[in-house]
Amino acid sequence: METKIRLSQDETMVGESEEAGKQAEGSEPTDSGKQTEVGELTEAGSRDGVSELIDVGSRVGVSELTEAEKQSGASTQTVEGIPAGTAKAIKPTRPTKPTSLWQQSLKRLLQNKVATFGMIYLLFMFLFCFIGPYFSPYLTEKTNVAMMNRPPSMAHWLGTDNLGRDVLTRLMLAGRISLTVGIASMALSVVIGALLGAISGYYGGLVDQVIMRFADVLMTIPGLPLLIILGAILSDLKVPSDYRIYIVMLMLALISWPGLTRLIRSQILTLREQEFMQAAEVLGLRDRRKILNHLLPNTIPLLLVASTLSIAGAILSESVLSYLGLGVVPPTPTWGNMMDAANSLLDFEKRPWLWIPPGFAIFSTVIAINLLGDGLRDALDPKMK
Amino acid sequence: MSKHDSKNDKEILLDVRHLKKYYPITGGIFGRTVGHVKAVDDISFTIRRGETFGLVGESGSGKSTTGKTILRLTPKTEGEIIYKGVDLDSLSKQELREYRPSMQFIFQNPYHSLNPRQRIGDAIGEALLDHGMATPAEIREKVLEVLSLCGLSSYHYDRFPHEFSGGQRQRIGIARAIILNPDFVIADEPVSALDVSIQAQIINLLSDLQEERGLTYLFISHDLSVVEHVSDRIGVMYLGSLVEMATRDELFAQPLHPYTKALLSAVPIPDPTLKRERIVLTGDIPSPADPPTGCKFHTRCPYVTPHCRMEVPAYRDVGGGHYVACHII
Amino acid sequence: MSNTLVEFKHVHTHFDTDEGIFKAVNDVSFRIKEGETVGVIGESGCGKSVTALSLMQLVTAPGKINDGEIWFDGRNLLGLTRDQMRQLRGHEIGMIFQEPMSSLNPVLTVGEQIVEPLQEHLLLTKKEAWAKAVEWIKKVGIPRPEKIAKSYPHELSGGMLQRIMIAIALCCNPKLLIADEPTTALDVTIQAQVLDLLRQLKGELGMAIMLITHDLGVVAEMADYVVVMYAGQVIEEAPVLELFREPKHPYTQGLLRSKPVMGQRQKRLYSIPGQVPNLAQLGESCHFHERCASCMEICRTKQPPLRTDGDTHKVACWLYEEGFGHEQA
Amino acid sequence: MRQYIIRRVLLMIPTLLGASILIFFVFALTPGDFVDTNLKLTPQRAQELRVLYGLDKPIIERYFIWIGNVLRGDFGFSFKYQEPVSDVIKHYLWNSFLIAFVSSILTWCIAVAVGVFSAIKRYSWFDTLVTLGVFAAMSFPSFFIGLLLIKYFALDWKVFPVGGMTTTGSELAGFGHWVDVAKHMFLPVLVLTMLSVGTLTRYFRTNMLEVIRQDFVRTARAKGLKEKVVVYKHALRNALLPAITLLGFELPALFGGAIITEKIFNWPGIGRIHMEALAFRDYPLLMGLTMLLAILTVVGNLIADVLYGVADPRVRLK
Repeated sequence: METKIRLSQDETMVGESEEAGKQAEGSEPTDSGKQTEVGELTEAGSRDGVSELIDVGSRVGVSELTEAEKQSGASTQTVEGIPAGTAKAIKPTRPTKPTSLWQQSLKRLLQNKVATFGMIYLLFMFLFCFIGPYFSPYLTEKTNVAMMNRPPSMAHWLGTDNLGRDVLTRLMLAGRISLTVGIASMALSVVIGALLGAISGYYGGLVDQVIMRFADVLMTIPGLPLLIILGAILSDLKVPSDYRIYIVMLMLALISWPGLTRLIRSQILTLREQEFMQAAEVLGLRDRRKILNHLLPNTIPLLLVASTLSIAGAILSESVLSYLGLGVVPPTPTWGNMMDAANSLLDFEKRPWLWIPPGFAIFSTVIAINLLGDGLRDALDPKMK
Repeated sequence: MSKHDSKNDKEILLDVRHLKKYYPITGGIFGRTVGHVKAVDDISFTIRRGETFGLVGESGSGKSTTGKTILRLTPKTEGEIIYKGVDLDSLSKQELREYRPSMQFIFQNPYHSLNPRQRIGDAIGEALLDHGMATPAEIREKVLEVLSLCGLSSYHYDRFPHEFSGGQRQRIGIARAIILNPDFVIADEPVSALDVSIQAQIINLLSDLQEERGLTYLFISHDLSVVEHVSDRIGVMYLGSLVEMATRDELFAQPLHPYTKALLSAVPIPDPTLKRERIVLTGDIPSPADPPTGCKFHTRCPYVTPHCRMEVPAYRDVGGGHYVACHII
Repeated sequence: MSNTLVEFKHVHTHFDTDEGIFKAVNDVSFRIKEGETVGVIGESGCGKSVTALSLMQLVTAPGKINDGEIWFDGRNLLGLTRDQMRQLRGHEIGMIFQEPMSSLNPVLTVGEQIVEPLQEHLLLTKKEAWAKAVEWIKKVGIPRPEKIAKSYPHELSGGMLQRIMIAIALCCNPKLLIADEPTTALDVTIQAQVLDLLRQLKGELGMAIMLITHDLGVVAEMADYVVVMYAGQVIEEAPVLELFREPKHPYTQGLLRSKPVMGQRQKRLYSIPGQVPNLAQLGESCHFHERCASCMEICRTKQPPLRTDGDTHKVACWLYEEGFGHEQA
Repeated sequence: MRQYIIRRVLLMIPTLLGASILIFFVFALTPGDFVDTNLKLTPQRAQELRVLYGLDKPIIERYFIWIGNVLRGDFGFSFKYQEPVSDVIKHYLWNSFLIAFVSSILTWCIAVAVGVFSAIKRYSWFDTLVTLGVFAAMSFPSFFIGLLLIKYFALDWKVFPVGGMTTTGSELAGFGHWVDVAKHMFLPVLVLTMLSVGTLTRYFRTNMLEVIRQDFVRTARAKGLKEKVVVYKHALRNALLPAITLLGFELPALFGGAIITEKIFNWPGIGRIHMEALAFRDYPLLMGLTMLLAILTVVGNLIADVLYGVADPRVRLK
C-alpha cells in the first residue's frame, strides 16, 4: 500500500494541522472573564491538582523573587492592627542563569533515551557515509572481474558485487547520495512550504485561496503514483545521469511541499489568534517586527519537527524510485538502486549480501530519523503532540 | 480612585457613540449571512481624563468585545469612537499606528499575552524602539525604570515568561503598556485569573500608576466588588446593551434597573452574619445569537410587562447623569 | 452532637515529579460531621482540591497518598480494596467539579449519564433508572426534564450542566457531597441559583457537604465550619461566624482584608506581599513566614503545630503559643 | 449538515478539474508516446497510427476531447490491451481490492487493540515495545519487507508461494480455488498490513492518551463505575470518534492498488497494471488510472468529513 505510507505520513501531519486548523477558526470571541484561576493558570491545561502544583512550583527560585515583591508591597503598607514591615528583608541570592525555552527543550530531548540513541545513530551514519570511504582500500572503484560475487570475507566485509566492486564501500558512497537527496529535497520543500504557508496564513484572502487550491490539486494525486510517473518521464528525457540526482530532489520536493504549506499555514492562523499577537497590534508594532520577532520564533519548533520527519519520507521515496529504476540510475549508487540486485532471481536467493545491507541501511536510518523527530516534538512543545 | 487635579480633568478623553459590533452567522450553501450575533448593540458613553470607567456584565454581555472594538483590534459594524476629539476610524493604518502608544490594553490571561520565546526586557522595550521613542542605548535603562515601578527587579530583564507566576506576568503586561506613557488604558479583566492576595497587589499597582501618571482607565470585569473598588463611574451591560450607568456611589446605593438589582444581590458577601433578601433570577442567559424581542431582559425580569416584550426601552438620563434603559422606571 | 462522618488524620499526598517532590497535602487533619457543610478555602496550590481527590482516591499519577488515614463512616478508606472503594464512590460519596462544560461525556445523552450510577449502585432496571433520572432532572430545577434527558451536553448551558452534575452526584442518596469549586466557572446570577439549589437539597436530604472554594463570599454564605489551607497545610479552622468575626492566623486576616467587599469600600486594599512558596522546596519552618507581617525568629526555623485556642477555634501560628507571641489585640 | 455536504461537493468540482488538467499535461508534454515504443513500425506507418489515435491534434484540443469522454464515463482506449480503459480497470480492480480490503480489516483491528491497550498500560514494557514496533513499521521501505518475506518464507522455508494469485495451471474450482488464492494472498496482505499498522496504532494511542486525561473520564470514575466501563465505554468511544474520518482516507488505498507490493508479489491488480502501463507508455490507461486515484482521494476526503459529522453529535446537531 505504498500510496498509503506516503499518504499516512502526510495524514499524520495533516491530522495535526487539521487539529491546529480547527483551533484557528475558534468560536465567536466570548468574553466570559470567569475566574477559572485553576484552569487558566495551568498552561498545560490538564485539570487535576497536579498541574496547579507544578505550575506554582515551576517558578525559578521563587523565594528570592519575593524579595522584590516585598519592597513594593510592604513599603506602602500602613494597615491598622498589623505592624508593617517588621520582617527583615532577605538578601536576594544570585539567581540561576535564565533558561530559555530552547535550553529547556534541549535538556528534555537529551533526557529522552530513545531520541538520543536516534541522534547518535544518525551521527554514526553520517560519519560512515561521508568519512568512511577514505578508510576503505577500494575507494578507487575500479571494476575487477576476477573478484566477482565473493561472499563476505575478511578482505571484503560485505563481499563484492557482480562487477567485483566492494559492497561496503559502495554502501558508503550510496549513503552519501541517499542522505544528500533526502536532506536537499527536505530543505527545498521546507523553504517552499514555509514561505507559501506564511504568506497564505498571514495575508489570507485571495492569495491564500489560490495557494490552497493549488496545494489541494497537487494532493489529490497520491504521492507515489505521481512520483513514479514523473520518474518515468525523467528517464524518457534522457537526462545525463549526474543531473538526475537534482531532478529527483526537485520531484521529491514537489510532492511534499503541499503538506508542509498546510501545516505552517494552520500554525500561523493559530498564532495570530493568540493574545500576545493582539498585544503586538495594540503596541503598534510594524508588520516586519510582528513576523520576525513573534510569528517566526514560534513557528520554528513545528518547522524543525516537520522537516526532520520529511527527511525520513524523502529517503523512503527516493529508495522506492531508485529501486524501480526511475530515480537515480547507476553508475551513481544509492541505497535504492543497489537493491535492484534483488531483481535477478539468482542474486536474490544466493547472494543476499548484495541487497540486504542497503535495505537495512535505509530502514535503520529512517527509523533513527523518526525516533529523533518524535523526541524533538515532545521536547519542543508537549502540546504539539 | 482619587481625582487627578493637575490636568484639566473635565476634558472628555473618549466619546463612544452608538457603537455596534455584529458577527455574521453564515448559512446556506454559499455561506451567505443568515443572521447576526449582536455582541455589542448600540453602546454610548464618555470617559473623562483621569477617571476610571468600570464596565461590568456577565458572559456574553459584550464587555470585552466593546474594549477590543474601541481599540480597533476587531473592526466595528457601526458607530463612532472619538478619542481626544479624533474619530479613530478616519485614521489610515499608518496614522492609527502613531496613535497606538497613547491608547494601551492590558489583557486578562497572563499566560497567553506574553510571547513565550521572548525575554521580558525585550517584550517591554520593543514598542519604544519600533516607535522611535528611544534609541537602542537608552532602552535598557528605560525598561529597568518601568520594571521597578511595577514591582519587578533588574535581573528579571533577561528572564522568559515561563519563569514567572501569574501575578508577576500581569505586572510585566502592565509595564509593557505604561512604558509608552499612554493617556488611556483599557484593562480587560486584569485580575480575574489571579488569586485574591495577588489581585489586591495588582489593583493597588494600577491605582498607584493612575495617581503618578494621570492615567484614564476603562476597567472591564465580571467581579462587582472589584469594579466597585476601582471605578468612579460604572456601566452595567446585559447581552450587548448598556442597561444602566451611574457614579459608583449612586449605582451601589440605589440601583434602578431590575438586572442591576439582581446582579448586586447575587454577589456573595464574606459576612456570615448578613442575612439579605436575595433576588434570584429564573432561567438562563439567552444566547446573543437570537436575543429576546423588545427589552432583552424581559425573559428573566421579575417586573416584566407586555410593553417590555414589544418595545426596546430608551436609554435615558433620569437625572444627575444616572442613565437607565427600562420602561417601568 | 452528630457524630463524625469524615476524619482526615495526618494525611500526606505527595507528587514525585522531575522538578522535585511536591508536598501537595502535608500532614492535614480535620473532621466533617454528619449533615455539616465544611468550607475548605485557600488559594491556588494550597492543596484543597488534592485533599478532596485523596478522600475519593482519585489522585492521578505521579500523585500518591504516602501516609495518614482517611476515616469515612467508621472505616479507614486507605485500608479498603480497590473495588470496595469503587462501590463507595457515587453511592456513599458524590462529587461535583468546577468545569461543568467539560465534565460530561460529549457523545452520550444527559439521561444515559445519570442512569449509570443508578444501575451500578441501586441495581435498578433500565426503565426504573430512566424514570428516576427524569425525576432527578426535575428535582434540580430544570424545565422539560424528558426532553433534556434525551439531549447532549453541548446543547445545555453551564448552569444547567452543573445542575445535572448535582443530580448525578446525589441520585444514590450519598452521605457526603464533595463540591470542588462548584460555581467558580459560572456567572454570578447563575451561581446564586446553584448555591440556592445546594442549600435546598441539603435541607431535604441532610447530606454533609465538603465545599472547596477560593471565594470567601461563597464560604460565608454556605459553610457551617471553615478550614483554611495554605501550602498544603491546615493553618486555621473554626465555626464560620467565629472565623469571620475574629480571624487569628495572619494569612486568614490578610485574605479577609484583601478581598474588596461590596458596600464596605476601603481607600486602599491590604495586600499580602509575595506569593505562595514553591511546594518542592518547603523547609522546616512556617511556610507563611516570608509573607507574614508579624514574623518572628522562631517562625523561620520551626513549624507551628495546629493548637486549639478557645473551644473550637484551631490555629497553627507561633503568635498563639505560650511564651512566644503576645496575645493578638 | 446537508448544506455543508452540498458546499463540499461543489468545491470538489474545481479540485478535480485542476487534477485532470495536471494529469493530462504531465503526460501530453512528455516527448515520445506509445507509437514510439513500437520500433518495428515504419515512420510512415507510425504517422498513420498517430492520426488514427488523434495524437497529432494540438494539445488543448486533445485535452477537451479526453475530458469530454471522461465526463461521459469513457476513460479512453488502452493501446496495450486494445480495450477501453474502464474495462481494463474493471477487470483488475477487484484483485487489488481483495488484498487491500483484508489488509485494512487486519490493520484496523490490530491498531485499535494495540493502540488502546498501550495507552492504558502507559509506562509498561508493552507500551515501549509497541512504540518501537510502530516506528519500525513506519520506517520500513515497502519493497524491502516484501523481498525479505519472499526470501525467507517463500524460497528458503517454502511455506508460501513466491508470487501470483493462483498456482499456475491449476483448474481448482470453488473452495479449493479460494484456498489456493488465500495461500498466495498471505504474504502481500502481511506486507500491506505491516506498512500501515504503524501510523494507525500511534494515532489511536495518542487519541486514547488525550481522552483519558479529560474531565468526564474523572467524572465517570467519581460515579463509581467499574474501571472497564470507564475505559471501554466512556474513553474508548471518544477516542475512536475522530478515527472514523480515517475511513474516508482508506478509499484510495482500497481501490488504488499497491503498486510496489503487487509488482514484487506479481499480484494481478491495478498496481501492477499501473507499472506495466508505465513501461509501455500506454498514456490513456495511465491517465485513466491516475484520474481514478484522484477521484477516489477527493471522494474519500468528502466521506471522511461526512462520517465525522454523523459520528459526533456536536457536529451532527449543529
